[in-house]
Amino acid sequence: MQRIGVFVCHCGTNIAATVDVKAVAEALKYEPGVVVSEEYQYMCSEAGQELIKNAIKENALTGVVVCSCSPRMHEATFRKTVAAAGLNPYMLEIANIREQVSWIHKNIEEATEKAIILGRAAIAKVHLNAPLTAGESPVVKRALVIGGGIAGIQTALDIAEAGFEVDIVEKNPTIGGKMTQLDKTFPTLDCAACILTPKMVDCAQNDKIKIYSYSEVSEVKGFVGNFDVTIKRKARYVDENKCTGCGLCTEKCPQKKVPNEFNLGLDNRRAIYIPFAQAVPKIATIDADYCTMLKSGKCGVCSKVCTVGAIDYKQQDTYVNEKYGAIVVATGFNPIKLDKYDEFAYSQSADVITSLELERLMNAAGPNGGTLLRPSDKKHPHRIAFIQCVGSRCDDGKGKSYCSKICCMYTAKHAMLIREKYPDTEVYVFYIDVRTPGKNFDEFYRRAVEEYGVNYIKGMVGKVLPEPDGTLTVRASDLLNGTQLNLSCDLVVLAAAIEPDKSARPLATMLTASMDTNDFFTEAHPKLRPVESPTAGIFLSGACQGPKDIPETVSQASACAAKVIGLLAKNTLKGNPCVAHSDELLCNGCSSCEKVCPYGAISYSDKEFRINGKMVTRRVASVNPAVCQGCGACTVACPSGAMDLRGFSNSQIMAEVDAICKW
Amino acid sequence: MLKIKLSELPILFDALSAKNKLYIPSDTKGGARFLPYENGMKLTKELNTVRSPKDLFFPQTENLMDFKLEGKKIEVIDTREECEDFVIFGVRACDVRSFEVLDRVFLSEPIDTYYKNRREHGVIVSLACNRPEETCFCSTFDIDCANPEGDVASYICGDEMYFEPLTEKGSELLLGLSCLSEGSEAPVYECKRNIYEIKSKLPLSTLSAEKFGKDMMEYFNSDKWDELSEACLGCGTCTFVCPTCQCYDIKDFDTGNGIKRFRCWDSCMYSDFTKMAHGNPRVSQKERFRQRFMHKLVYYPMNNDGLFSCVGCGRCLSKCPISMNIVKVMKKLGEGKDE
Amino acid sequence: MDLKEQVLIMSGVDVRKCMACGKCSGACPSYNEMEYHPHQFVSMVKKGNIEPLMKSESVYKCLTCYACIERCPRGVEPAKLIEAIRLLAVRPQGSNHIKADDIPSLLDPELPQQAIVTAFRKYSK
Amino acid sequence: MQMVNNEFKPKIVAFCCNWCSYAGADLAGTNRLQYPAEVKIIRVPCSCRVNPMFILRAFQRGADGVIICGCHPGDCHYTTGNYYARRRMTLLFSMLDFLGIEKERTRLEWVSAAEGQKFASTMNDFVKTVTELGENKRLEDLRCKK
Amino acid sequence: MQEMMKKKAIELLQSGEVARVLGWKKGEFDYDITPAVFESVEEIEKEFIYNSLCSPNLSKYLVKESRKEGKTLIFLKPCDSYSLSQLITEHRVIREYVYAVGIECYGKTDADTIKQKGIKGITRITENDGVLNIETLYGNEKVPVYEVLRERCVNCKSKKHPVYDELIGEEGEMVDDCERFDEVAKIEAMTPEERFAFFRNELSRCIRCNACRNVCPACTCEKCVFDNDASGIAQKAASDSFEENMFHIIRAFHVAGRCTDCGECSRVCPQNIPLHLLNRKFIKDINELYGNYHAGENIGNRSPLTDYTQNDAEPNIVYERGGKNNA
Repeated sequence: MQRIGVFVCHCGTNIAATVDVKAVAEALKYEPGVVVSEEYQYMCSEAGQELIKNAIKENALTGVVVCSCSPRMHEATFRKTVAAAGLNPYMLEIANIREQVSWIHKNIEEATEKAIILGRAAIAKVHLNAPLTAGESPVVKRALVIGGGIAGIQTALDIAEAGFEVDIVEKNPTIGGKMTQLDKTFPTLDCAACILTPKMVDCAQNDKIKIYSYSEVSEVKGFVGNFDVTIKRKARYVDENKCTGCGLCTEKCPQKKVPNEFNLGLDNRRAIYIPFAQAVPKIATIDADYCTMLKSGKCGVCSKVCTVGAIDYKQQDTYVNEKYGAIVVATGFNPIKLDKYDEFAYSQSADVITSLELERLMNAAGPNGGTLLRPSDKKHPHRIAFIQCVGSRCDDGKGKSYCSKICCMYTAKHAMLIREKYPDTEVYVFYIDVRTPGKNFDEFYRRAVEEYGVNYIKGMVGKVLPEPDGTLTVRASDLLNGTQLNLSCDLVVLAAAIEPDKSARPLATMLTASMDTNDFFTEAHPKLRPVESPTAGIFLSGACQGPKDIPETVSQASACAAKVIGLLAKNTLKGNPCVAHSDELLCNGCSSCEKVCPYGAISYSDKEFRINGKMVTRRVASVNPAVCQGCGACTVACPSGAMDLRGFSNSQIMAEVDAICKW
Repeated sequence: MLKIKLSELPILFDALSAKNKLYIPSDTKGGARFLPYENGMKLTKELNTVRSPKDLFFPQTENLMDFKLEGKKIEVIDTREECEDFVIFGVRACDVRSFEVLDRVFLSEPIDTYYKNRREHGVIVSLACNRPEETCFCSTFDIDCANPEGDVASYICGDEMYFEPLTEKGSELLLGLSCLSEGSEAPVYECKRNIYEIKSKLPLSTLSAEKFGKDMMEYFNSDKWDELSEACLGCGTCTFVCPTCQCYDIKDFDTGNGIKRFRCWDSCMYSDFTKMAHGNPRVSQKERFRQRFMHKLVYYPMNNDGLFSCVGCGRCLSKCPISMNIVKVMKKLGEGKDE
Repeated sequence: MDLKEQVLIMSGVDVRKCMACGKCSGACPSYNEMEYHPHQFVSMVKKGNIEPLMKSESVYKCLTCYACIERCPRGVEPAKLIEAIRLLAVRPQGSNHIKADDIPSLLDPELPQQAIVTAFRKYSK
Repeated sequence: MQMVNNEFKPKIVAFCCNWCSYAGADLAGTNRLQYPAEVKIIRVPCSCRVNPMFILRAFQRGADGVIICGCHPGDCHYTTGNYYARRRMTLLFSMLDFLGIEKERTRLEWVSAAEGQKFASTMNDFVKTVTELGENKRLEDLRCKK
Repeated sequence: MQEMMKKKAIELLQSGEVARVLGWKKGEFDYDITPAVFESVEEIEKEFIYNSLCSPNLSKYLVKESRKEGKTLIFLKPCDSYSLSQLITEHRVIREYVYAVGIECYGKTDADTIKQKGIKGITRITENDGVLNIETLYGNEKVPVYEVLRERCVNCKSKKHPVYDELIGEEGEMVDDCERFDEVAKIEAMTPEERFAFFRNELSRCIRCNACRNVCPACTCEKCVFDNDASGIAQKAASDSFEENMFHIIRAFHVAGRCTDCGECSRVCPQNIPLHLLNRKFIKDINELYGNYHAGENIGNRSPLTDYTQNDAEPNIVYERGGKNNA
């Protein structure tokens, strides 16, 4: 029999106003096992906690019930309190008589009665509580960053700076991500490459950082502090250790008709290529889809011109196994496909382009060497229309319901840059709202309007009509003037919504990290834990968590690094002791539990048991307490009742049910 | 001898049930069963019920007493009540004998007052078996299904039913039942003669229990138990349909508003039967299986003047899911005993 | 029931979903014919300002081409609103604007089929 | 079941997952959204922890309705728990219905941590439904009656 | 058939390929056939039997037998082999220690079914060309087997063997037009009051002998929750209607998605409770809600209750479909 102490909190008047706390304490005094029952103004205050501690010591309590606010609020506080008095912290149960009683009921009699019943349920449960000790597991002092864009790069650099090893896995041949494709950055208008490429080089040169380029994560096992990750290194048919990045092969390759993804298909590259001049690592990669040698076995030009013999047509995908203490997701974003937006004629006219395509057209390393020319006839455009919110803020099932956040700013940037470089070009921006919060952001937008004479028109474009003469008629309503415009333009730029990279969803499944309906990773808490996933040991960096611009991405990346460093700095981790465990004598070895475990925490082994004097070998389940997160799915899947959950055992829950239904 | 036309049986049943609670074997979807008589209920045509009439003296579950927890105090509440008089109609000879087997257990010191209470208030009207079946072997245990015991014996002869009071209780029951008229004994003799004729043709009529009731260790150590028990599922069907099995378990049930201490039938075939601090003393199904038959054929008669605790009703023969039964056990164990 | 409520019930449109982007009016082929434009219908219904709309010729200028419904990023469906307001205006007038017997003489072989169907929808009671 | 002034007050057991629904109930409390005191909450880590045994047990002990609340599908803290709960409860409820036991006495609802309002209205609605059904007679244990 | 099986058993036993044979053994009468383990040729020659009365499903015995030294030969009717396959999936039977011989089956009968036709006092049953010659104390009867088939055989779901090492006789197919869910559908169509009354009438007869559980090839728990005092729901006898419901609901739930619908539960029930209806209800629901699933059809299948899709039906589908809704 436990010796139980009951402590009823007034919470000032929060509870006491609608619950007769004295009556509650009095009623619970006569429950079996209760040796002391007291009430106090604020149990969570120092004096209140002292009261509990003293009562534990004076009455040699073995269990404590606190009737107070939600356990989500103060369970941790009171666990520490009872632990300080020498009790196991899990010998505590909380009856939630604030959120579930005093705050929702008005009738004092009714509320008091309910509070007593909840108190009884907690007492019934604590009778069956057992001391629990959290298991400890060591932390592997190495982090994995998935995605080598600016977010991943910044996180990796910061972690490495703190002295921990970091690996970056990047699915493309080079790190750098979307930012490498940008021309200038807002609000300072400095060139993206100038600020990004030094960081890429830092990554390559940092001896704590290892870059797995042209690689993907293919399997993740394990748990916080001890992830076991398999990385697939895709065959690039070039020996990374031999290739010097001289680029000779990329000039000699006879296959010239490969759409260049770096320039978004606005020009072509060869079948063997280095994405761009500052690529890190600067190693050539053969595109197996286009390489004649790989497809038909005839060619071999690159191999012939390579002076170091780096070309290896027989290269296979290889797999690397590595252990990590923490995993950072930095999978980034992509503009959405616009095939559902026929009204903007994106697929009908080459002169309707996305903003990212415009970045390439304006970039000195882009297809036109930095001169803005229309894709269709390479002529200088004299009137350009920018259309905002294409696919953003859409509730119609075609686009995204959220605001993509970065478009207003980059459009202002584009408009400004165009007006500066080509003053004879008229620029119109069709907007719904201009959203430019941020340091120096609104000023930036105003400059576009006031200094650069960009025409901002409130009103959405209803249709873009490609005309026979090669111009584009943009039909929009000018809401402020109450007119419908039919504007003849040379170039239309669409601010396409951004969405998480397609690789994020399968990755989330591997990591058992949750996602929202838009496939953005969910943070552990939207305000207080924005860079952590609810899955322990998984951290979020950059746009994989939600749309972000570069300044925001970089600050989140560093915040994320700080969290990772905090984890890696620990030698061991304390687990949650409320985990499943299997009664091996009851276990049938049927594998039902294993099939429903989302963490792979259950394994089977043949064990010898002495049953009725005979040695019997049986297949039984065992739970790895460090991996188990304590959901309890296995306990219901188990027909024999061999699986039970500590802290929420079958008997504990049934005792609560009994106590609640009793009166 | 008193008699009544079969067609007028409902009048008798109404008269009997007006005075006492009356149980008659009647048909249900699950076979015949002793049911409290209600107007319009018909006597079954089946030879016997699936569950034996022991239910009525020794029910499957029975509340023994209550406890009340008030704060930290425990109060014991005696829930016993005096049983009202009742009549069981149409009990077969084998089942009548089963009451003797149960009596020897429950009515010897210390007396089981719950059982005694019911036994004292129950009147048994037995019924001779006109159409015994192949599973019957009551004669093995010297039971005569043509001459059933009980308080009143009854016989169905043609379209009439005859009654013969055998005890004072029985005479009392039949007293003043105006629906009954005097009848001659001749039809009853004819009925018995017919029964004997069929009995001699029963396939198990030659089964003998002579070899049992002794040689305890020899039977106990027989190597035939392995083979006999190998298919046993360890269910309790045989036990629960058996008219003489009398083992029970006592359990407490916490209702939330107090404790109910009840007993319920238990089966020696179960792995948790007679569980002790160290577990079940009979660890394998073979041992449990052996226990049941050793008890029926050896231990019980050795302790009870040679009375076997099997009455040959044949219920286990027809209900065992895997068709293992006491007849097979007797035959197998008996093999080679003569030589 | 006030007019606004009637319009909302008849049309099944949730005007609160409108984010005032003006894409409906940007897409409307009858824009210049109309006194009140599709986005104004939405905004005026939202304010409960129904009567001017009922009186306006605009309700008959709408072609019911559904371009606004097709294009609206929030699924507001302005054309259904206009339709509802038109019905509200037409119903009390008591008789059909066009009778079935009159149709053959009005038919123009160039007239698109949809226009005929639309006419029935719009000009019958 | 209890009668207060001859008015039937059902007993309702609500199993709430710790991460979403229990937090949703907390939010209902924080926002002072009223729902009947007949509802008593049992905190479980996840809706998948709810064993059919618990539900039957509650009915045995006198509950008139049992509701299970978990995270919305796709939002489970443990990723997949509520998907299993959904299948289990669907089949269990269907079986109870098959046996002629009022299906309205059992319910599974998805309530997120942000849905205090939904929690309160769900509970109000459920209590109303069960009150209309009256006392649980078909799945009662007479021994447990007072 | 019997002779071919005997020959096969003797051949494998003599060659040492198998150490024992699981089959059916003659009883006292012609109908009381017992599952048996044969270890010698003599036993097989003397006592091995196979005919239309060999109802018991032998696969559950393998839980024990496959843990003995050497292989066990088992004869499997199609429905039994589904059970075996499911047991292998659940690691309850070790495949390597089993030599499975599939045998064709045209349906089985048993004494209970024959007696329910009013044929009593049976002294001898012989079978000839699908007709049973029944001699009784009260006269002789001729009954074609198909007239006394057990319900599960009338509604046979499959004549295929999902697992075997060898076949005797022809391999069949799944039965397409199987009407096994008709009875369930009929009950579903009743009002809740009628359903309640129906099942009260059935389940109230339960004597908790546990025959259904102990014979069930899906109920192979080392210790059943109902026997385990620590489980909180242990019960030895159903002392009231709640406990009757409890036992059967939980048992059906525990075997849901694993039950192969072999029908043994209903066969062995001494009170003739149609227990298979509960299991079939689950199978029917699973088929309708989560796609057709046949437990035991493939070794290693994931049962529907240990699986999910993101778009599964919500439980309120129960409120919306089927049955009359007048509660």
